[in-house]
Amino acid sequence: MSESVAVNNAAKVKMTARDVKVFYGDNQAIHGIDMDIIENEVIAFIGPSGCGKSTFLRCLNRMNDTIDICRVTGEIALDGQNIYHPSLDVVQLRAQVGMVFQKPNPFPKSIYENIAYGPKLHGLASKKSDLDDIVESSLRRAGLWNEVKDRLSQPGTGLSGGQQQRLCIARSIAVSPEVILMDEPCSALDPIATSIIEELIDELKQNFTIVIVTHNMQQAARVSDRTAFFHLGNLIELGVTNDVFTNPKQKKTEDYITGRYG
Amino acid sequence: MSESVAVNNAAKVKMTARDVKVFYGDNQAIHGIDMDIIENEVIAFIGPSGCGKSTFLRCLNRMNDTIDICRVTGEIALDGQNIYHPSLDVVQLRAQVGMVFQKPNPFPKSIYENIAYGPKLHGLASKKSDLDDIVESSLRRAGLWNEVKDRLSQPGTGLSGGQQQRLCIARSIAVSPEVILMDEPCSALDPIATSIIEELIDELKQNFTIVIVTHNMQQAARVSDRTAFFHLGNLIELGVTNDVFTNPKQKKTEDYITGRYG
Amino acid sequence: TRDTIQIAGSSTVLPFSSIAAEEFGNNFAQFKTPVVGSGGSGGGLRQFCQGVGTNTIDIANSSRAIRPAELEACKANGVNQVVEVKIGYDGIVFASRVDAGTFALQPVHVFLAQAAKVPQNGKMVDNPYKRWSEIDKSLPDQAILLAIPGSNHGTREVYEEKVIIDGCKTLPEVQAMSSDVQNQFCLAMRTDGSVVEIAGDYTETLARLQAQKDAVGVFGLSFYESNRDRIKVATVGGVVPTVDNIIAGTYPVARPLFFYVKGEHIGVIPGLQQFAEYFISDATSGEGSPLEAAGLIPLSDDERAEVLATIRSKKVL
Amino acid sequence: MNNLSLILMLLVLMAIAYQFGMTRSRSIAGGNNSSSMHSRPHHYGMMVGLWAVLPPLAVMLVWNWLAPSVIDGMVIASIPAEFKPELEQAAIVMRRISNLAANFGIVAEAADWELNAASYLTGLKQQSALMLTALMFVVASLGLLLSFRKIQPSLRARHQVERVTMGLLLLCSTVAILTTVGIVLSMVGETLKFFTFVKPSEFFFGTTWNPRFSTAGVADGSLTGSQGSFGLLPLLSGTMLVALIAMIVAIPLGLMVAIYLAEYAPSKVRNTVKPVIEILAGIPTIVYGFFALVTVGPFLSDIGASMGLTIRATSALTAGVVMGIMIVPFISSLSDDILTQVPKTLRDGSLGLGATKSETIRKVVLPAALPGIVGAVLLAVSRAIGETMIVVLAAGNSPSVTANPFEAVSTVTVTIVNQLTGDNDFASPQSLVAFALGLTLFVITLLLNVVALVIVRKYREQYE
Amino acid sequence: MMTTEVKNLKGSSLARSKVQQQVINSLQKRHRQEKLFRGAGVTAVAISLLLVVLLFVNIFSKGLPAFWQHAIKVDIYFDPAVVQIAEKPVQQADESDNDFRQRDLEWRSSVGMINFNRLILDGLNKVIPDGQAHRRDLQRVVTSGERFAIRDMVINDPSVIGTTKSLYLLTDANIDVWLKGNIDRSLSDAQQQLSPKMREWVESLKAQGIIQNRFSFALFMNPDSRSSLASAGLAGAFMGSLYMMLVVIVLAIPMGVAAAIYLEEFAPKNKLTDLVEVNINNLAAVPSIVFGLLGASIFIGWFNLPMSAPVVGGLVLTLMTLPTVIIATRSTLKAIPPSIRQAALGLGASKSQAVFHHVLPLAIPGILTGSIIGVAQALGESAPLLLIGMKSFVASVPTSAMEQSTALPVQIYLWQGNELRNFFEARTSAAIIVLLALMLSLNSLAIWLRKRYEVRW
Ligand SMILES: Nc1ncnc2c1ncn2[C@@H]1O[C@H](COP(=O)(O)OP(=O)(O)OP(=O)(O)O)[C@@H](O)[C@H]1O
Ligand SMILES: Nc1ncnc2c1ncn2[C@@H]1O[C@H](COP(=O)(O)OP(=O)(O)OP(=O)(O)O)[C@@H](O)[C@H]1O
Ligand SMILES: [Mg+2]
Ligand SMILES: [Mg+2]
Repeated sequence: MSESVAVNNAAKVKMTARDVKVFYGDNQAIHGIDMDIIENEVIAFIGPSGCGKSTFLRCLNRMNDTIDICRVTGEIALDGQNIYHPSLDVVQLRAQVGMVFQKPNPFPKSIYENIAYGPKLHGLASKKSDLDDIVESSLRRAGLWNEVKDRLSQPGTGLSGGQQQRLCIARSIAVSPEVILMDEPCSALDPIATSIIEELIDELKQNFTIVIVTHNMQQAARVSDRTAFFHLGNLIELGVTNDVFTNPKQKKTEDYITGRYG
Repeated sequence: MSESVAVNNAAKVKMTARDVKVFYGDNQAIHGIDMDIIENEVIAFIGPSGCGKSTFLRCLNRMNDTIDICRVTGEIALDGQNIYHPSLDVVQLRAQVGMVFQKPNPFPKSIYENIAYGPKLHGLASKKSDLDDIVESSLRRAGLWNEVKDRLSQPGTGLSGGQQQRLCIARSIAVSPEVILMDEPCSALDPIATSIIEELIDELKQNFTIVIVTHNMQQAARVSDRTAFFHLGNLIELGVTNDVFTNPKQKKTEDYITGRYG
Repeated sequence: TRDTIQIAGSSTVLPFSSIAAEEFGNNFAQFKTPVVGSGGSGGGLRQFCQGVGTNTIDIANSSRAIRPAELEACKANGVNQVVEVKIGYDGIVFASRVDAGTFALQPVHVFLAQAAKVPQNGKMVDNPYKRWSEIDKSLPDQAILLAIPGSNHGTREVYEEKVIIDGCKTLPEVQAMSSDVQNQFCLAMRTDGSVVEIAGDYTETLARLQAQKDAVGVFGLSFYESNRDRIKVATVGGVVPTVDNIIAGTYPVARPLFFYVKGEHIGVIPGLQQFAEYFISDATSGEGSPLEAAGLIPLSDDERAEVLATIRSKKVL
Repeated sequence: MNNLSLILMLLVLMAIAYQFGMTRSRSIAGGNNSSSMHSRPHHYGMMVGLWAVLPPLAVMLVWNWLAPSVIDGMVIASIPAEFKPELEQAAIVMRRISNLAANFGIVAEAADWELNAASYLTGLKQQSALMLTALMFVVASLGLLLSFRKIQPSLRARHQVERVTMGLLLLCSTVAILTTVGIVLSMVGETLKFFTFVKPSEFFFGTTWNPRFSTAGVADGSLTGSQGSFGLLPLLSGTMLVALIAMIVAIPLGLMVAIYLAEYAPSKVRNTVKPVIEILAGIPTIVYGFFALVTVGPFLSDIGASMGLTIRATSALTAGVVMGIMIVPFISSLSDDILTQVPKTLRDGSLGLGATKSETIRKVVLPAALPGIVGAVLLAVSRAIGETMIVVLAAGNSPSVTANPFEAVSTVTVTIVNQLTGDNDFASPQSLVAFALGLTLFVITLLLNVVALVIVRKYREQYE
Repeated sequence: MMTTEVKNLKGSSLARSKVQQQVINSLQKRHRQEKLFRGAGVTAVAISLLLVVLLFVNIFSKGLPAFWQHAIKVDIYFDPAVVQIAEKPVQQADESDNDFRQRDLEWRSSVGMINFNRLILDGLNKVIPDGQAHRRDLQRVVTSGERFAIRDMVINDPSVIGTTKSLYLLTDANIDVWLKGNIDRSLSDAQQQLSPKMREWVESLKAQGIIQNRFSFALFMNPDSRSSLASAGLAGAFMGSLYMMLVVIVLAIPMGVAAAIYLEEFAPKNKLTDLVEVNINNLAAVPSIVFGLLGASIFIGWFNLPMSAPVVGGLVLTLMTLPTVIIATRSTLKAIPPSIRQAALGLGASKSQAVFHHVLPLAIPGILTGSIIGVAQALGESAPLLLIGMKSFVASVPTSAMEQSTALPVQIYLWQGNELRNFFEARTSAAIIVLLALMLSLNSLAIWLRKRYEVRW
């Protein structure tokens, strides 16, 4: 499979995964995946539900650590450094590799506090007004500002599904991580909100590296530079998005993309 | 707006809503909606995030009762009977009008128990084998059986996002309600799983009435007979799906459908 | 109806009452062993005076005589036949740790140790004494720390009447006062921590002595007898507290103990009368009896005969 | 038949009725198609069971409530005119008669008419019991039959059952209210009596507590007039001081234990440590008392001495510290359970933003769990305020108004116990003051709880 | 709008490395905080465990020796000349129960008249040669309660008369104290409880192995005793406490849970329920003795339940425990996410079905914790028992919850107040050990269940 990893030599590799296997108790969810993620690219993970996309994504910032029964083997590196090395600081890792979860999980706090939480933690704002700026710009970029600007002090849990999702996106970009992992960030969004997020992704990739899980092929085609297709815990194909969609190397990929799978 | 309600005279009206207003505390989320839902149709609700689709949907089986600050006025009837009438049995109502929530919320029990709960509750199975049959067929129809058949006794909360969503769909069809309210049932699903659910909806509409909230215009176009477009708590347009998508009466609808809105 | 005698009241009488009850149960196959509860004299009498019937107690133990107000309350609740039974005496001693100094106390010493103000050079001054030896050269040179019974204890009454007031009144300055001021003055206590009031039982006083070597505590005679290896008694007025000295009346600090029988229950609760008689029989509470061994100071023969007659005739208060 | 066996019979009846109802609903539904019925068979069974049992139970309660006074009236009426008591004496005469009827009284001393009345009373009581049994039987059968015949598809049996369930739940929560009413009632009379001896202003605002011995001087007239003073404030300040110290010890300790167990400890550690710490709640308080008096007190006093502080061996500090130890499990175990309830997604959200574990706990998990934790803490505070034995032994029993934790103090609860169970005359203010203290403490803690409720409301967070 | 965002982005792009730098800068401090926090947790657990250990060591070191007690081996000859009794009555076919009981009672009384002490003294004379010369001392070697044990042997089986039995009889409490070294042996005669003669006897008997330190079944089998201190046991108090706890478990837990469910899940949220909530919190602060007052007037005064009976004690303790269970349950119910309830309601479950099927099972661990703590508290409580006549000396073992009995904490209280400190200090601690053991065994099921029902999600 590592052949299929098309790495432009000029580009710098941001993250690498080598023979990553993940087990939930006795069940193996990921069967040895190798992958390079390149700096400032948008890479999309696609694949049928339950194939291990979220699981692999969570490996990249070690969120799997929080699941008791989950066990990860293999090696994953960020900027050449093994993130599973005991000496590594997970907190710093997670500040560098941010995450938007599949299920929106706003804190039971005010909308403002939801966004300000991260920057406060990392001491990114020294003044109240700096913080206000961060909150406003994050909400604006997630396309939520207009809807919530009058109710910043109301609980984030009282928002609609799509609003919560955008809140979580805003929350994660507020701390400016280097890599952003987005697990179906637009699943609850209407086309317009989706396009705002897609624009955001486009913008972000100037400076950041973005991994996005999506079920929406068009979306993957629109936003990503490269696409990885997962199936039953295996990485079937990884290539430049255009190639994968127009000229898949693997039969399975083709079947999936053309909707013949299942 | 009631003009825009295009009711085929031959068809029987299953649910009616008249001047429904919903308030969250002091905020008004729905500003007087009139609507008829016809028996055995699939009606899709579309509209930008936060426009009140879920809120209105929850009115239809009084799930809003569980939110303390939520207040509903106006009249909603099921088979001609006001569902907000004090003498009405909410429990029976909810058994008749089932719901799939926007955020998958499986019980922290086994997958089997998740599905079997409803049938047990309503006494739909007298024998263990009947129950097994219901569980299997529900899971099959939701396209989840193959993935979980070997782990029925494992907790439903340990499933992937899309699997949880399908679990919740299976759970709600297992009790065979007359009306099924689905709040973005495919948001976490890949195209194949989505098409299974869409087939399911097609199948269900032979006998049941289905209300579906979706952000996916194509999906709305594919599965629904009629489409309702919501905007800022108002019902802007309701009509036969084809008409709404190809020939919207309202400017706002057109803008939204063609992606010019925002 | 109930077939067990129910007793409650003074914790001083409790041990004696328990032994009597146990022996009674062992010796009379036809009666059950009475149940002996605590609760203090006041608590016992409160229950006693609640009324007549199976759900009220039959006997109240008391380390003091019943008060007129209590008797009134009894009558108001239909308890008209209150039979008073005196069972003996209780001696109260001062004791210190075996490894501390030996005390030969006079009542006035105790007064001077606990008073708020003491006369000095004709004036009343705040109590200046920190050590016993400052009060009297003959007393040990150790800090004053008196552990006296709390104001909820019957012992406190005896202590105040027989020791403090008596000691206080030996002072000429006090004698010069008018009688109502006298008591106020005598009973005022210093609050600098040299006197602690013990609300619990003698075990607590003992624990206090264990924690603080200098402490002098007030105990019952029987408690001291059982713990001679840990504490030693002080003489009061030169008299050693012994059973004989108390019977003879030479040791001043002693008080009578009682129990009260509910006349209405006699003949209804099986064995009530028999128990009362058994309790004050010479074999149970006379000289050489188990109760004497447990520390009860027996009645004189005349008293015993009188009390027995009271029970037999159900003479009510 | 006595009440207990009647109740047992009713239970048996209920089981039978349940079966009837269930079978009937099944047969009406026609075996398989039970969805035509409004409710499930067991609901119908329950409904019939309840109908068969609740009405006779109600009859029994009413009967037991009314019958005695009716019977009394009949007995009084039966007394020959010449002995008929005055109205106000009727109660005393009745008591005498019922004592005689219950064999409490010497028959030889009773007048003939009294004996007659007593035997009449006995007869009436037996009749009453018989009538009650018969009546209950009739009512039960009626209930069973009628409800049995009512079973039909549209009958909302589940509603009826649920309403009864709700009634039961409601009943259980009224037990707490009844307890309160009972407590207030059982204290208010004696409290009023106390205030006939002592002016309320002296009690509430007095700064000296020295009740003295109630009978001091009554025996020899010399000591009259030295009644003592009943100032509440020293006791109150002692209570607050001790409770405060206990909280200072228990809240940090308990919360940190809870946090460690819920968030950090491996489940093995947690499963052993938690029950072990709970033992602290079960050690009899007297043991703590002696532990405080013999071990902790001298220890603290030595520490104080080495730092140049004078700490009494028995002081508010000693009592507070030991009390704090006792209530640690109240906070730790309950909070631990509540913390584990907080959904994992919240933790994930915070960790995913690069928060450390402790930041997640402090800023997300704890606030989310706050309402529950406050409940646990309130429970612990309450326990601290209501505790006596430790304070008796460790606080020094020296009522004085002080904010110095190194001084000896006394508390309200201790004083209640002392005054109530001592050798005091029970009709004297020395003893009655216990009731006044109890009631006052009750009102004060009530106010504190109101304040706590208001504060909690303000900081409440909901998950979803 | 777009333009401002681009600008913002530029700003943040420049700031990006700065941001990470800031994160790294803040990290050291935050990790220190993390360590401190975690350290505080470990310390708190360590302190709590240390306290448990301290109390345990304290109690066990004192209490364990009391489980063994000195007994003297005596050959008792049931001398027919001393034990002269009629034949044990047997119920005749034509005899009514009452008549038989009467006859049996008379027979028992006649047995009670016999001087069983003589049998013991005769036996002792054989092992203590100079016993006759010191009769007073000899009387005190065996604790006085043993003669009733011998009487009961005869009553149970009259055929022992005429035989010789070798029995271990408990020695007097003071002998036990002396042999265990609980009294300073170097003290003068005046400060000793045993006479020099007796000390000499027991030393030599111990050396001969006639007096042995044996496991004391008496501690578990006997009820309390005041007249024969050495045979004082815990059986009565243990059974009393057990009955009371059964009442508490059966009543307080279901009632408390029911009340909590009502208040948290069903009651309308208004001023009235606020009042109830405040009221329940307040009940937890009521001094326990006040519950005794209440119990005395309600259960004994009104309902005419017997005094000193475990039922009443159990009821009073139920009232006292109720707030604990209610508050604990409510706290956990509050912490259960609403989505669970909604999921069930959405399937057509009624509110009560949603609660009983889904919410309650999730709350079980918290409920059990409340019960564990509540039961622990109730088991150790003695003050409220005072006013209902259970803070009592009771010399019998109850066979039902309606019979007079005392309770373990009361027994502990009575023993710790006993004058014979040297003997009862250890026995008090032994009683505490028994209480703790009872508590742990009552709670073990709850502890196990709690572990099982814990769900994390
Ligand atoms: N529990 C609540 N408390 C307060 N406001 C709420 C609550 N739920 C929804 N709202 C508000 O009501 C409005 C409508 O919300 P609703 O959930 O119906 O939107 P929606 O159309 O379903 O949006 P989405 O597509 O994002 O799910 C929104 O402005 C939302 O913020
Ligand atoms: N916490 C868990 N415990 C046990 N098994 C799990 C857990 N989370 C996921 N799995 C299993 O691991 C497999 C991969 O799950 P994952 O969540 O990675 O799927 P996914 O590709 O994200 O699917 P979806 O598109 O539905 O979100 C699935 O079979 C799932 O059931
Ligand atoms: Mg996923
Ligand atoms: Mg929605």
